[in-house]
Amino acid sequence: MRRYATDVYTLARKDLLLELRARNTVPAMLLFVVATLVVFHFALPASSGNKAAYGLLWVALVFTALLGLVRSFAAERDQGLLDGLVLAPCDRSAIWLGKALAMLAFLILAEVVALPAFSIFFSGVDGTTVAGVALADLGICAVGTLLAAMAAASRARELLLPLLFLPLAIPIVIGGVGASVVADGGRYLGLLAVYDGIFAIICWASFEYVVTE
Amino acid sequence: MRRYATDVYTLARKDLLLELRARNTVPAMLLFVVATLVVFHFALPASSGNKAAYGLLWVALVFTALLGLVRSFAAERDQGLLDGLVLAPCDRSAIWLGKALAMLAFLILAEVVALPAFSIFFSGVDGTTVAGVALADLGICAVGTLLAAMAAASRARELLLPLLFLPLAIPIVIGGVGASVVADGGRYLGLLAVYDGIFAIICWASFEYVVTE
Amino acid sequence: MIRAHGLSRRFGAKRVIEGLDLDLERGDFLVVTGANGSGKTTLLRLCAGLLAPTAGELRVETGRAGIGFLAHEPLLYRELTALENLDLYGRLYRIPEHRERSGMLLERFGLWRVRNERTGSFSRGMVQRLALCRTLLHEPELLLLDEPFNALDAEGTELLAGELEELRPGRTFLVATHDPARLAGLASGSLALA
Amino acid sequence: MIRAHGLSRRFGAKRVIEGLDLDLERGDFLVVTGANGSGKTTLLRLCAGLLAPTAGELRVETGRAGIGFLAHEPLLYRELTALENLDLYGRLYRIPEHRERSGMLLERFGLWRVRNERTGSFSRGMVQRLALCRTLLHEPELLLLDEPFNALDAEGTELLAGELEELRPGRTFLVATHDPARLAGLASGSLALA
Amino acid sequence: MWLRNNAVAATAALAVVLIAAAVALIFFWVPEDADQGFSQKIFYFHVPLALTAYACFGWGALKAFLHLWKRTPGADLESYVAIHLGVIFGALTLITGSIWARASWGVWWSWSSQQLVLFLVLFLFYSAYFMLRFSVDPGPGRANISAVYALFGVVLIPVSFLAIRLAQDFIHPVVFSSEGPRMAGSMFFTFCVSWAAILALASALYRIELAGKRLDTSLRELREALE
Ligand code: HEM
Ligand SMILES: Nc1ncnc2c1ncn2[C@@H]1O[C@H](COP(=O)(O)OP(=O)(O)OP(=O)(O)O)[C@@H](O)[C@H]1O
Ligand SMILES: Nc1ncnc2c1ncn2[C@@H]1O[C@H](COP(=O)(O)OP(=O)(O)OP(=O)(O)O)[C@@H](O)[C@H]1O
Ligand SMILES: [Mg+2]
Ligand SMILES: [Mg+2]
Repeated sequence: MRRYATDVYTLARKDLLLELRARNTVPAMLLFVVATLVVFHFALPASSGNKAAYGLLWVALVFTALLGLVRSFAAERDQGLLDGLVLAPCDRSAIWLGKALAMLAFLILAEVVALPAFSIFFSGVDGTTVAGVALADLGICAVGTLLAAMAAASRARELLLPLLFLPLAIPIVIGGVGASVVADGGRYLGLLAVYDGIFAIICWASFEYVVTE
Repeated sequence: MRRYATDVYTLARKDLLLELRARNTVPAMLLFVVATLVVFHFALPASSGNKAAYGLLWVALVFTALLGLVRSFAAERDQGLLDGLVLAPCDRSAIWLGKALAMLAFLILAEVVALPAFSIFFSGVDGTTVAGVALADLGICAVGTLLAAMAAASRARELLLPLLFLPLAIPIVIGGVGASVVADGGRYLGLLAVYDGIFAIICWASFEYVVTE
Repeated sequence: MIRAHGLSRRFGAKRVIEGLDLDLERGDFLVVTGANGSGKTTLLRLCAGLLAPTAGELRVETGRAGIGFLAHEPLLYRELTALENLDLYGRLYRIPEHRERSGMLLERFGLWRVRNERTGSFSRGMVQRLALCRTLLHEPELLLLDEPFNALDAEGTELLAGELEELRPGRTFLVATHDPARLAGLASGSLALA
Repeated sequence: MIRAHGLSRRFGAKRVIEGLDLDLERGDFLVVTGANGSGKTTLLRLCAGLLAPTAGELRVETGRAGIGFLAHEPLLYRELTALENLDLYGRLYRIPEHRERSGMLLERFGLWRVRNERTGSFSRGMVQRLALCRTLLHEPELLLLDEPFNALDAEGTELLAGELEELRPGRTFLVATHDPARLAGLASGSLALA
Repeated sequence: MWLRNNAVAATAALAVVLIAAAVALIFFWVPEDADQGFSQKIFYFHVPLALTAYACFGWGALKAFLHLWKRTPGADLESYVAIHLGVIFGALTLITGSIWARASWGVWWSWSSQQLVLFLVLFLFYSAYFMLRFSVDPGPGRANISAVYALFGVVLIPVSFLAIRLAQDFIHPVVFSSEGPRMAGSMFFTFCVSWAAILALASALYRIELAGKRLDTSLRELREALE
């Protein structure tokens, strides 16, 4: 058990290291968020209400998530590095968990910058929204990492990645947006939570088969 | 001149072929567009007028393009293939033009899906909007491709491109939103045209320096 | 150590390895030769468990922790330094004193000087040397080496030959190469794929 | 063909090539040797124009169309087939009969059978062979070959040696290698980097 | 002769003098603005800062162009330093501007003024310049890329301004209209002096930082030579 944890930690740390290695990520995030807000400012006439603003917020989140996912297994795929990890004696699911956690850290970092900025410039974000975002992050990372791994693992499967992600991602978006715009977002949060739970388990169990023959 | 054209054609065709094989750009773009439309569907109750809808449409388009641009030099970068193209006797700007055209094709494909869907769910898109989108596409692909080449040379890669691209995309957003929202969008179309013209020229002239030492 | 019976592997319609029988005892040193595209790498990947046989059976009598696989790709992160790469694998393989071993191997393969440089900036030979460090880091009992001498200069070749000499006793080797002559002294058997 | 005077290249603070003088006439065949990390690849990339000197001057008396560069990376698209790759380069180099030449080279390097397979599925040696085809496709007058024999089997080595023999007259060669002995017959001079 | 040798010291001295003069004029000579009162005095810093920032960006772009066109040695470094200064002055513009906004509009920041937002955009653009520069390995390649990006900047500025003029905004005042400055002569004089002061300051900083950078590169060379 502890070994599993340390493996996950090692792998996640490696990804974060890669993340921080080349560039100063935090300022980059800040710039990105502000730039996005400016774009929104020009896109959205002051008149249009909160809901539209929330829409933008979610567009931004989905974008960031996708951006993160496109690159999540990039290093491994380019250099056949998945072999290196698969050969290591640690449990394969640890690879998935490590990646997912690194992804999550990346997303949360972006949101920690984005949400306050959003609430300053547009409209305050209430508890349900934050909860929705958090739950959505979990789901996106869990599913997204698995699918990204499929892409990295073999060419044949790569074709499926985005096509699969579409139907899998939509419920997340619906749940999240619903939670933040609809009056009583509770139901949507429930939906998200269930979704996360189910898919986390499925991904955890099935990752091994994705990366091995 | 004809030689230049054939070079550009060859390079663009190569990118389309690659996309056909590996499919790692278009699906992601489509996914994103669809996701954003779903978000809008929730975020934009009938009350909030066209203006907001158009604003969101433009945000969606810009970010969709960005998502595609992030991947545009992936194949070359991963395998040091840019060297191969740079060594070829053809004018380096042809590499840029070829990529930009391929990118344009993907973007248009995404929009062929997005615009009708948008006009069904929200409000019909009029001529000026379409014209605006077309002009914006040109600018986005021209500038985006060059910036993507820069980002590919850096170690930050995917993360860097949005930072480079969004500030430069602001005039496009202003022009596009203006064109589709304001009564007489003519002026804004003019702005877009000017933008395209100027930046196309300097991208064309400066690409060589981006890919050579 | 490795028992293969009627081992076959195809890619699509393409038969790369067909009904191969193999029986490798602990301490054997098998040199695998064959033309380009004859299936050496495929065989090694099968033994490493990275590929599954399409037919026949294959038993490798050691856990993943006991296998050291030197592939064509160095399996190193370009963005990480030499030391960080070894550190990563050291932790994943749970090597008790992986820091010390990393230092020792880097020194032995002449990379100590550049231990803190990005692997992406290494020359091809330096990458190969680091890949060798990675393979030997956890003292595997079964070594699967795919063209280990590739891209090494004269000195590096000496170095590696000596290293193999030293590791030889008690360990099992499966080495794919294009000039078996260099390994003649060590080999206990050879397998020519066609 | 190539004139270098006080040629230097650094990467950051690291001095890789320092004050190198080189004078290569048309028809010369220079073998570049040196330990791993001594700067062979860097020198070739400088000559190919992929790197700019940080000091000194370098003149290469031929257009890009006249240069054939075999790098460490094969410079091939994994997603494209062998034929598609050659076709791409054939068009970019505007070779009049590039289709025919592609076929001829593929046949000569024993890849005709696999011409329509994804390069990504090739074995290392097959990739190297295809990279050689790519390099020779446009009949360059200046050949920059970085370890051309790398990953080739015995037959491939023969093949390439013969090919070089045939190309030798009238062309200029700059070949980096780790066993100069193999090129002894062809070399007109050698340069040892340190 | 002395001037050429001690250009740094000279410009620095000039900057000090001019700044002193400007401050004196602003606070002791020029009459207070009729409707805005004391807070209007920040105008004499705010606008010169903004214009100087533009000047720096322009200079950086010029150097970038020289690097690409003539391969002028050192042009890359100069361009970098100039843009660095530009970003600093830009930040100061934002700060003085928002202070002034607080004073006269009652808010720190107003999205309704496109002028402000577009300056913010330029600011973002040039911040990204650093991201780019620091995530590419140093060398000729980096010099080229930075230079091209710097050129984009000077193209972006006019295009952006064209964009604002389209989406007209009313809050942010326009003093320098086509028919010359719309303000009292004394104010204009003071403004010019303080602008000169800021410019002098900028060039002094520019030279100092350049000298510094050149110094430690040569120091590194020396150290290597000794090893
Ligand atoms: C964060 C807030 C602000 C920013 C970023 C900002 C930025 C700028 C910039 C970039 C310029 C020079 C460009 C130009 O001349 O068109 C400028 C000029 C000027 N600003 Fe501001 N400004 C800000 C707030 C203010 C405020 C609150 C006032 C006064 C109520 C003000 C008054 C002026 C004036 C009078 C000029 C000269 C007008 C002109 O050049 O046409 N600014 N500002
Ligand atoms: N993933 C794959 N998909 C399809 N074919 C493959 C794949 N991997 C290998 N092959 C084919 O299997 C054959 C053997 O490949 P392998 O890499 O094992 O050869 P090899 O003996 O290692 O050659 P080399 O000496 O060049 O390394 C080749 O014809 C190759 O095209
Ligand atoms: N892009 C780069 N950034 C930093 N250092 C580099 C870069 N490219 C090469 N180097 C350094 O330059 C030195 C020479 O590299 P080069 O590839 O020329 O060696 P080489 O002679 O080809 O070695 P090999 O025989 O292993 O191919 C190495 O120490 C390498 O670390
Ligand atoms: Mg092989
Ligand atoms: Mg080399």
